[in-house]
Amino acid sequence: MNRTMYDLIGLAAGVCFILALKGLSHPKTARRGNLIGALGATIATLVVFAYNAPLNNLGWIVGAIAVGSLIGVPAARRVQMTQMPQLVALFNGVGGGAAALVAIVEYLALGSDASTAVVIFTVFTVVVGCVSFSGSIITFLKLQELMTTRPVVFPGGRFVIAATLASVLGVSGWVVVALGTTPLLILAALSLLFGVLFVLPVGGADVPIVISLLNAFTGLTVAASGYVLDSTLLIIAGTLVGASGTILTRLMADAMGRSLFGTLFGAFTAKPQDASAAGEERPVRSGSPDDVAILLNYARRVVIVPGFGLAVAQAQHTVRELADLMISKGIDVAYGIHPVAGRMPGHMNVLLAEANVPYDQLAEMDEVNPTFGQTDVAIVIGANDVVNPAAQTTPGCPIYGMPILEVSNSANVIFLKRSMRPGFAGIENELLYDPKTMLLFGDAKASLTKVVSALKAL
Amino acid sequence: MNRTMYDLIGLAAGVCFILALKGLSHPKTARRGNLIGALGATIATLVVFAYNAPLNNLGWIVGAIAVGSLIGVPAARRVQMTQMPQLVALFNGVGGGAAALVAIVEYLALGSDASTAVVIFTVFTVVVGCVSFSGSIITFLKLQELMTTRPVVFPGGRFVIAATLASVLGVSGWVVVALGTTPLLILAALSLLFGVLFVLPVGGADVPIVISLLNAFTGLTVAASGYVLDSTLLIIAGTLVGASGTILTRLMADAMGRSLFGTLFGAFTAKPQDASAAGEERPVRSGSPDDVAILLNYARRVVIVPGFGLAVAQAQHTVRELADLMISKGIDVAYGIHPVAGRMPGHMNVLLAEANVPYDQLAEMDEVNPTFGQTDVAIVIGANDVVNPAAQTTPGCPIYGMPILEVSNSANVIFLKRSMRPGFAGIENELLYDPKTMLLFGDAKASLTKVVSALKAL
Amino acid sequence: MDAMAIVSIFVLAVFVGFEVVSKVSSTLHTPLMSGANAIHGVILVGAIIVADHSETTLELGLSVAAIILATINMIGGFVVTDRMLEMFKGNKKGADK
Amino acid sequence: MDAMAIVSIFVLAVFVGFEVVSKVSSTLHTPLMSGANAIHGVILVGAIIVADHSETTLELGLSVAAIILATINMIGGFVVTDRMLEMFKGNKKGADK
Ligand SMILES: NC(=O)c1ccc[n+]([C@@H]2O[C@H](COP(=O)([O-])OP(=O)(O)OC[C@H]3O[C@@H](n4cnc5c(N)ncnc54)[C@H](OP(=O)(O)O)[C@@H]3O)[C@@H](O)[C@H]2O)c1
Ligand SMILES: NC(=O)c1ccc[n+]([C@@H]2O[C@H](COP(=O)([O-])OP(=O)(O)OC[C@H]3O[C@@H](n4cnc5c(N)ncnc54)[C@H](OP(=O)(O)O)[C@@H]3O)[C@@H](O)[C@H]2O)c1
Repeated sequence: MNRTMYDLIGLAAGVCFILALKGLSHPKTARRGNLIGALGATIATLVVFAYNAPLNNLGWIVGAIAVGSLIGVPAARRVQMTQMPQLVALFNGVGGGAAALVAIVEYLALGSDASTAVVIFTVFTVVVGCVSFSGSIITFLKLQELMTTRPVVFPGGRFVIAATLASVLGVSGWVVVALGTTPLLILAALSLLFGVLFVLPVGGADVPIVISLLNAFTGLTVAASGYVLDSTLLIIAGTLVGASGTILTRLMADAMGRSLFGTLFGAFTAKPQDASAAGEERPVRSGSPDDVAILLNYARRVVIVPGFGLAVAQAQHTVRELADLMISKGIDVAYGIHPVAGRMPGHMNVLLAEANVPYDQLAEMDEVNPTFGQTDVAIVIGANDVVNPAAQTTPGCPIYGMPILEVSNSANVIFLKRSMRPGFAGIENELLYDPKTMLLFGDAKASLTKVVSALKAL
Repeated sequence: MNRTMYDLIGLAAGVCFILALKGLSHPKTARRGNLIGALGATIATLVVFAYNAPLNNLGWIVGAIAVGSLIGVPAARRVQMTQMPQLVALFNGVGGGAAALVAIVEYLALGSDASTAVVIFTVFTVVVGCVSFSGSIITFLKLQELMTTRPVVFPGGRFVIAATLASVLGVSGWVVVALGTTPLLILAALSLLFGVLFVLPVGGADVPIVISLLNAFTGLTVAASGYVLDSTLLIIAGTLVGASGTILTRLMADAMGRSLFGTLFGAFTAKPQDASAAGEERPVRSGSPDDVAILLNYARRVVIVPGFGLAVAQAQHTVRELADLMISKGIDVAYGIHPVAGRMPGHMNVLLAEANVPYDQLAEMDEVNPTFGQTDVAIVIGANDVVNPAAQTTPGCPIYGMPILEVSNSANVIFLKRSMRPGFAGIENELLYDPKTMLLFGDAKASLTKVVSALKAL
Repeated sequence: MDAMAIVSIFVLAVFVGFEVVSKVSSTLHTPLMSGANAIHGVILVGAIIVADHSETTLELGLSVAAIILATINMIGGFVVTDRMLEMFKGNKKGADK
Repeated sequence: MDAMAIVSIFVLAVFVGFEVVSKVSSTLHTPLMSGANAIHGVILVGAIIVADHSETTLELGLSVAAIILATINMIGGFVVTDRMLEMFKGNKKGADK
């Protein structure tokens, strides 16, 4: 296969990626878009084999691909929906790692004849790839709740971070000037460290934003490798991801009502917060399934606010049962969907869609907020941060500024949760102590089942 | 100035053009977008001078630019709003002509060492440039009504066109193979002819669509010249215009309810039409300003349908006066705006905006059509095609398929026009003979003034 | 610049062109067309280049003609577009729609 | 390919990237991120190239590691994205919103 052919097919793959992103940004075409992307990736991979055939180390290469597939596919197939975001984070991390490794190999292979540009781009890839790798791992640990989801901030932390960044830049310069393996490895180590420090202070709602950002980073490293390896395809694909990732990061930040700047430089500005520890001893009003049933029975309008807990309890079908029952009793029922309820945007839509909840019962935040005034009961099922008044009242708390569902405007609020433990952002929710609030402790599914039968009984 | 610098500045100009199109497609940023485009063009021009300095024939070049400006600027400044579309057509034509001339010069200068690709692109530019030139001139004549706006079709016309196209392609091949001036000039002549034949059969509403198409063509020629002259800027700018122009053509066609295919290949498919000649002798119900005033006075809801005639009569202020008067009498008044009323999209919005008509009184076609049922009087001021039922009833008539304002659903229809002459598309309007229709003959402004005073008197 | 690069640039520019205007409201069709039309006036650059290279009087004559036409297209185009848009000032609110 | 071409391609690709996703609805943020994430898995191509060129065992080892990671990113990414989107099947109507 001649070079032109190779390049043209590469370009075709690039076009596939454009079409993929285009498709992915419209609900109707999203799935097809993803498949087109996969097609492009396949073409790109096959054509390398064809063009460079016969490849040296062919066995190793094929073997490695096999291993990668054997790890990646099952992971992607088995993962629970609730854990997809952290899996994406993980995938993004390994992508960054791959880019970094490729760059390191290029670096080792660099002749002294290498142009400065090439060296710079190589070093750039190593640094950003490593940051993306370690940073993504941390976000994974946070989302997987293998470590606290709250901002990890230690006194003077920001100086440590600044220092690390400075030394990364310094060593980069050194590595560019004086080609050498040791400095490169030091640089890689420093970059990994910086990635960790960069993400640690990020907490709660900002995590998905940071994933998206690191995703864009990885894209740029791919583009840079494309320059070094003289592959237009990698340049196009990488740049596409870098650009769209950046926009997407901004869009996400807006959707969650976060300042992107705050997120990015949170690392440098974050001060240790005294987010009150969960589970203090303060009186709360907890009720029985029957109490809840009675409240619901005499309500004219009820708004159901689902959250992450609903997904954990897999209670989507039960909640629908309850809703239908209430509707049959002539109660006006709506679901209040917060854009970031759950662990991924659209999480609740997806979850309730599984239970075939009629779409017109789902009300977005802006629609539903004005209606709480006329709502008799807001029943909050496994949600917490998205209804936490602290977002409006407590400057400096991790979710401050995030728009919330203002359930407190309704006559009664019912919380279904298992304990007094806080939610994702790890902060106390004053609303739980509000006199108009009633708590029904227990797993959402169990509680809902009880409520349903109690309501039937009435 | 070194090459890299030159290219980078060129790229910057290209980016300006992208931003220009981006801006132009949003009302708030449109004007700034246009200025950014102008900026890009200026940069592009200056940098050529700088890079190739000192230019040969500098005097000639500067002189020519001066002449061009002295022609273009006043034309653009003086033109009446109603004539802007044809001016745009004209500008597009000269652009195509310029591209063709440039290509001819390149062709003359071509050494025998020129690569086939270069030759092909040069010839392509000559052909398409000429088509765009002559075609645009025809559209200009049509819009300027220096010739009939109706499709010009002669028996067997489509075969002539097909033949011309064939010979254009044939000669192109010849010119590519055997470099020679005579064949090139023949080719140019044939292309000019084809442009004329291509546009002649296009009538009425399709004209602006064709302008947009020719505009896209010119863009492509510029891109081709960019390849020949090794100028990335020209390639980018030309391609941008080509691509956006194509989309825009489709959007326009949709807005006017025309099939793009029908428009493009209309030339080949168009059959001589028996669009009934204007002004037959058939009874119509014509009324006096007082009759109109009385009808309006006792109406609960009135819809005003402005058209090209309102612009001709410059009656926008008078119509507003009438509307305000009716509103003061408690009559519910709305303006029904057809997307292609007038001679350019948005023509009516612009016109009424001049008279500061409150925006909320302007109703788009889709909003207003369902309301005619509850409308007592639809007063059609200098509009014709956009309310012509033939668009729905008469297959094969030039405007067939164009969505219209269904004024005939309202209890009474009043037409303000000067005569029984048809509108732009040159076809009879049955509605004028409808018993529920009353005609008030005369210049729209004069008639409106009379109606206003009559209505005041009541 | 090698052919491949040009093809890539062309393809990408096509996508940019498509995407950028794909959401324009019908009110802006004419100004947008007019603006795009002005943009292809940059053929002026090409005209200048060939004028610079012209040896024969014929070539020069044609180039000069090309420059005149291109300038009309470019400058006239931007001016008329600006005038069209100026008319929208009236109803910003409308424009927002 | 000369530097200029690369810069042009980069700039244009940036615009395409921006434009293409700029209108995505918040429901699709996660799938879109996941899809884009899968796309940068094409670094696999790069990994294969360096593996092909590897002389030393160190280079080969690193390349092989890179290939494994890249494959996980690419294939895993597309599969998980597809699964996410599969879940939307439920409410096409919702999705349309
Ligand atoms: N949507 C996104 O894109 C996204 C991504 C990442 C992070 N986030 C963040 O995630 C949070 C989402 O807010 P949220 O209100 O939906 O969830 P949340 O704030 O995390 O609260 C979930 C609540 O559900 C309860 N819960 C857990 N398992 C339960 C079960 N089996 N039965 C009943 N209750 C259960 C928990 O209390 P108990 O433990 O006491 O039961 C917890 O209070 C926000 O902070 C958002 O920023 C969102
Ligand atoms: N909007 C665009 O983008 C665009 C562009 C090009 C073409 N077009 C086409 O233009 C047409 C627009 O339809 P339209 O209904 O607005 O206009 P029209 O169909 O051209 O009808 C205009 C009417 O106004 C009357 N008129 C002219 N001067 C007048 C005056 N001073 N006082 C009173 N009446 C006057 C004419 O009748 P009298 O002569 O008897 O007075 C004529 O019947 C459509 O066919 C459309 O496709 C639109």
